[in-house]
Amino acid sequence: MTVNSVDTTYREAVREAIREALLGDERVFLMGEDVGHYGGCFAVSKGLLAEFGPERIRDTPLSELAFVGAGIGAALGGLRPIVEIMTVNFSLLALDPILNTAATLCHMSGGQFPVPVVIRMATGGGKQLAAQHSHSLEGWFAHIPGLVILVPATIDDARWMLGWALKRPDPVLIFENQTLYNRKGTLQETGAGNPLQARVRRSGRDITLLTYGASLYKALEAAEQIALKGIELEVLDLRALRPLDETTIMESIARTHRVLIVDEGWRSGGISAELSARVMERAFFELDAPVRRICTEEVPLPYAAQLELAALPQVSKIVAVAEQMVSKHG
Amino acid sequence: MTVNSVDTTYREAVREAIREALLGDERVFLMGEDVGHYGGCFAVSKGLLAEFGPERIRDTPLSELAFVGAGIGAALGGLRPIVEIMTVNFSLLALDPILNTAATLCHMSGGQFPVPVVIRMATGGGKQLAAQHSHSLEGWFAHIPGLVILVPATIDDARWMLGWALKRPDPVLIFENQTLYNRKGTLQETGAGNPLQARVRRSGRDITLLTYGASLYKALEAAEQIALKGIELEVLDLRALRPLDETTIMESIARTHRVLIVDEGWRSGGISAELSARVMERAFFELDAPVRRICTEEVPLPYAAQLELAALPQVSKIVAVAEQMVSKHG
Amino acid sequence: MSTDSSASQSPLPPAEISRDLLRQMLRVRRFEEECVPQYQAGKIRGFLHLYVGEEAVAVGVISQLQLKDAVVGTYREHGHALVRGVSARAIMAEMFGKQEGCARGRGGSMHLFDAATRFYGGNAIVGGGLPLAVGLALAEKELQRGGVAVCFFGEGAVAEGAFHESLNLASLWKLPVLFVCENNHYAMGTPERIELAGQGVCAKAEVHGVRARSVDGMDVAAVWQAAGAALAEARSGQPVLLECNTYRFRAHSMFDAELYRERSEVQAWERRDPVACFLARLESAGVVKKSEWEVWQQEVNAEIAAAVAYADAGTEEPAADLLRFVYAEEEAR
Amino acid sequence: MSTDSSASQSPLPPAEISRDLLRQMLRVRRFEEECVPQYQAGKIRGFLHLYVGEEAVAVGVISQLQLKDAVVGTYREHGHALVRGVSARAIMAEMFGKQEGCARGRGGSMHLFDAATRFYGGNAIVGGGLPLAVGLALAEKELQRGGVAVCFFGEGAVAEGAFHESLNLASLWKLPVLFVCENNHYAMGTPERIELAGQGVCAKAEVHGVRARSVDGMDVAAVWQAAGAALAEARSGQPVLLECNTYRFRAHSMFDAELYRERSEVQAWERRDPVACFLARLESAGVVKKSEWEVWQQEVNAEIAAAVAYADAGTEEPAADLLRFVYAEEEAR
Ligand SMILES: Cc1ncc(C[n+]2csc(CCOP(=O)(O)OP(=O)(O)O)c2C)c(N)n1
Ligand SMILES: Cc1ncc(C[n+]2csc(CCOP(=O)(O)OP(=O)(O)O)c2C)c(N)n1
Ligand SMILES: [Mg+2]
Ligand SMILES: [Mg+2]
Repeated sequence: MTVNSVDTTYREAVREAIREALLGDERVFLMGEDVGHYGGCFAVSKGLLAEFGPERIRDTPLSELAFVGAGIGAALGGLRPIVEIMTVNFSLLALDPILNTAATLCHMSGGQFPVPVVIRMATGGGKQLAAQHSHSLEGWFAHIPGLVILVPATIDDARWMLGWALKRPDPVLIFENQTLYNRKGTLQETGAGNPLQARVRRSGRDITLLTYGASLYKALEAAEQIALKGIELEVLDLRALRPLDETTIMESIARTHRVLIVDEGWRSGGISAELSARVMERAFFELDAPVRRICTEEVPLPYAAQLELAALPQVSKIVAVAEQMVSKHG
Repeated sequence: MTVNSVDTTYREAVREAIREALLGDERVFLMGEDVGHYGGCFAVSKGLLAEFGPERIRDTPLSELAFVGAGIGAALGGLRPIVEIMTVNFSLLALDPILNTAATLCHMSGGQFPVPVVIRMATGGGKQLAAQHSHSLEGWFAHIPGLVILVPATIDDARWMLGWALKRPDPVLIFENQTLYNRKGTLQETGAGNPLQARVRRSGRDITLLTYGASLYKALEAAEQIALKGIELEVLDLRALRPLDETTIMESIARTHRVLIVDEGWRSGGISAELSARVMERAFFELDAPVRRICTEEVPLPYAAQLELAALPQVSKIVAVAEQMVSKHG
Repeated sequence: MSTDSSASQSPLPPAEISRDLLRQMLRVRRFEEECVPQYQAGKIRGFLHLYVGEEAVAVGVISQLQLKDAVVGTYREHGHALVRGVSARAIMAEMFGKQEGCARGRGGSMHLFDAATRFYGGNAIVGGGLPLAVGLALAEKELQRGGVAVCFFGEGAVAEGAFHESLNLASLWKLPVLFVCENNHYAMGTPERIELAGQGVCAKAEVHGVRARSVDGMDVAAVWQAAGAALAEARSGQPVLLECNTYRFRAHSMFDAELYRERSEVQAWERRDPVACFLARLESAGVVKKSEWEVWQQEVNAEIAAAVAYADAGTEEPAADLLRFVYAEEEAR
Repeated sequence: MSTDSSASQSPLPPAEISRDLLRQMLRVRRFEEECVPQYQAGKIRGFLHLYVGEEAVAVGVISQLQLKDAVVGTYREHGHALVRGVSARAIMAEMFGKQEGCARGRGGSMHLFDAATRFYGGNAIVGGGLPLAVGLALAEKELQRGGVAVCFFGEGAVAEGAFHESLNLASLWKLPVLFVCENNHYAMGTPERIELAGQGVCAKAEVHGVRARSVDGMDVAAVWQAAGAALAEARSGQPVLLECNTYRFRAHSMFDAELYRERSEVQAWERRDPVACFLARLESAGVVKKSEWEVWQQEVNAEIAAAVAYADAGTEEPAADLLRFVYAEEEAR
């Protein structure tokens, strides 16, 4: 352990980020369903009500539309709300304020009313929570101009991205994959740098693997396995889905000439599609093989373990596809 | 005028489709805001209340979530609802029932509860209606498994797709571009064939142009202009955005080896991205040039005419890009 | 919220019915209790919400339904499915993720479905069932089948816009729907007083022209009585809301440290256990004998044990079938 | 819905205020009337919703506001912006799509904005302004600035879930917000009776613990009085709803054949024209002289003509600026 590092979990990292924000700026407050008395549905905000009181840690009624809209209004009024939506499936109830208001207001008002709101939500499958609690819609939200979409995969990013988001004048949505909360690790840095920059989490010469969120760990695991066969994956953690960091992506492709995308969202028109299209547009003549995508199967996520496993991207599939990509067109 | 053809408008074609459905099946009814007394916000359902009465032409309160949800329930109960949402921007209020219920229920119930609901809505810009009435989100909806997404561009399709949709056991969303309602033309056919098949609306050897909805006419106009320079565009009308008719698309590409996509939706993660990604996956080695996309600029649509014009795909841009594609890499 | 009630003065239903109400509550109670070890053993996964303490509501209401009626539940719906006639084994197999389950293992605990008994789920979006029920009721009315759509939901759902939009619509269109609010006074860890401002749930229904009545949800006889009357009104095209005051004895789900309520409060409500209290009443009224009750317990235990065995022996749907039913396999009629 | 009213018995505000109320109504009326030829000439495009007949509401309420208060309107908000202090020329230029407009031409008729007067729009999603106003009120409360958030909306919005969710939240959190329902009895072509079941708008607010009062929205004195009282309550942290009964004399928008109402009904309401009636009252009370009124008319005509000239002379934002303001150009503070 180095001097500046702490053993912690992803959950605690998010909590520390919230605490720091609350301590550092009186205008910051957290609101959402069960963030207070219950301690947060994923226990992220446990203890914060006792520490900060009910004005800063606001339990909301079950009214996603109104409390997201109120978060936007509060931001306009000068507060710095952190709005928590339990899971991304429930955020559909609040899409009107998110798209029709938060994402449009600054532009529509000719720059007069930027909306500095931060909206956090859990996302992703893998816990057998079935078709109304498991989807990964962060890539879908990335379609919307006016929003910034962050997808912290590491403990460091869970810890530091929030502070950055709160300083932005624009609406920032932060998606926390629910399988990451228990993840243990060491908090190493004192900042996330620029969250809009993708990071090379593993270097490799053969294939650029683009991913984010919980899939990062599957990608890294696959990279270890396939390295034994002499194939080296360069694993990029996108960190932000809007805007996309094309520079880092294209630099990597210039080295590897092959691209594999791993995305827990559905395939059609997901972020995987956009990444593929950008590569087409910016690096077509660099490519030695067509871009491949491994996404969640296009199905509402089923409960049964074997079906859910089959639906989600898995390490074995990443290994298999990566191998094909190199052998076929190497 | 041939024997089986009638001069009409897109609006009247939709109305006739609804009338036919109401006449042919007692279980069919239309519901939505102002479909009755007002005659429909785009005058589509004008006269239908007088003809069919308030049980078949149901004016709903301003409650998008509830009446879309009720449409789903009514479909489960054995009716065949045509639910009208005034414009796609308001459909965000009903995304929860559309995604979390309509799109998931059949699968989640192990096939017991298919949802034969049809949801129609107006979409698209170009009428200076600004950022809460002008977006094109049909490609975004196409992300969702469990839905069928139809985008009738022609009077024939406006006339015939609805009947097909009502016979489907699945939720079908029909997007009518609002600039098309006044379009005049001749109703030629007695059926739409299979709406899930893309149609070649103009043959050409040089570039496959993929488009749908109102952009079809811009594409055809551009094709005429550029034909004068000896460049022949093959214009495909996708007709359905989910599922995509890959067969027809790939067949065309096998002839032209170049692809240009024109989409009134936003670019990032829109249907244009998916089309590009599919071409990457299925026809990479066929391509003589990278796929290009012309989409709406990534901005909430502004009111001012010159800004809206600049934001939307235009004929001149299609011509310019098509020319570049052929000259650069021909 | 008070645990007091004068409701044990509710008239007893006829003996055969009273016996059945008790027996059904016992089935639900035992089924729920059995879920705990199955969850701990890792057989049941995902979210699991138990109905212990609230049995009188599902039993009292559903016992009044006709076969043609439609039922819409929440994610806390094992009891509803069971009383409605979905077999214990089909429910348990569903929760074990087996294809013998009532949703082929695709739904799990929160998404039980059964076309045969018109059980439309199993909905894990709070308030999500309300508009569905309105639509189902519209179909009953338009197709003149005489059925009622019954929708269960918690008091938490009353804060959702879906509640108000749905009740307004049902009232405008005079639909045969019975809204059953299972008011257990908490939405996860959020007590009613910080969830709902102003007047109570009944007033919130009445303002939309939906008749509403509050009933002691710990007393199955009272619920049964009130549901019967409410269903008659609903069947005639007057939407009705029944608020059943009840309490959940267990945690919200298996992930809940119960930081938000005192043990003493739980204990006060436990003294009003709907099963134990109704048993005592029927015993003292001579409607049920101790010996019978013991036999029932054995029978129910056997039913649940058989359900577990069936679920255990169930098979996994092959992964190759994953994409089935994303779209319907048969044409619509 | 009745056109009757005993409201002309409302006490007159002090003379200077009464004169100002009348003058403001005249400005709104003339502004709206001028929009019609400008629309017909193709200078104004898109949707255009006129406020003719409803002037007393915006004028009565907004005249009671303080500078620090925040205002949220609908797509029928020219009048609100004007009375709030946004200049006629900035509004007209906006509708002409010019960068001198109050939203640089990006918003148009339905999306007027002005940071200087805390005018937060201009919202074309029915009910969309309600949660915004709740959030603005929360900011007032937490930052202890003493302002109130005022939100205008039609009775159609009362059917949206957003209405109920927002009022519940405002009431739970005791927020300084004034909800102003402009009940003109139609939502586009949908009469109130097929939009809202059960009790009226006030009852629908009170059920959430929001105090509510109904007022004759054709009588600016009555609105002014009621708004003053309501704002005092709201400022103390008690959310209030004011229902103003009014009528739109014109079509819903420029695309409306008005199939849904009788000409005679419109005429009956026109006899209660808020401008003409208040003028008559002030004349007979000796508060305004005919000659003054004529001067005002000339002044207002000149103001509007100048606004049109300004808008005409305005410039188009270059297309190269299209992508500006999708994200904020300055860092947040
Ligand atoms: C729209 C939505 N928001 C949040 C949740 C998470 N959630 C699940 S149950 C629950 C509490 C619901 O309380 P109530 O309606 O009173 O029902 P109870 O659990 O008490 O039976 C919450 C917040 C959800 N499932 N759906
Ligand atoms: C969410 C939503 N649904 C539908 C519409 C279309 N629409 C615009 S105005 C209107 C009527 C609103 O009526 P009301 O709230 O009474 O206001 P009024 O126009 O009478 O002032 C409708 C249906 C919309 N803009 N937003
Ligand atoms: Mg509850
Ligand atoms: Mg109205």
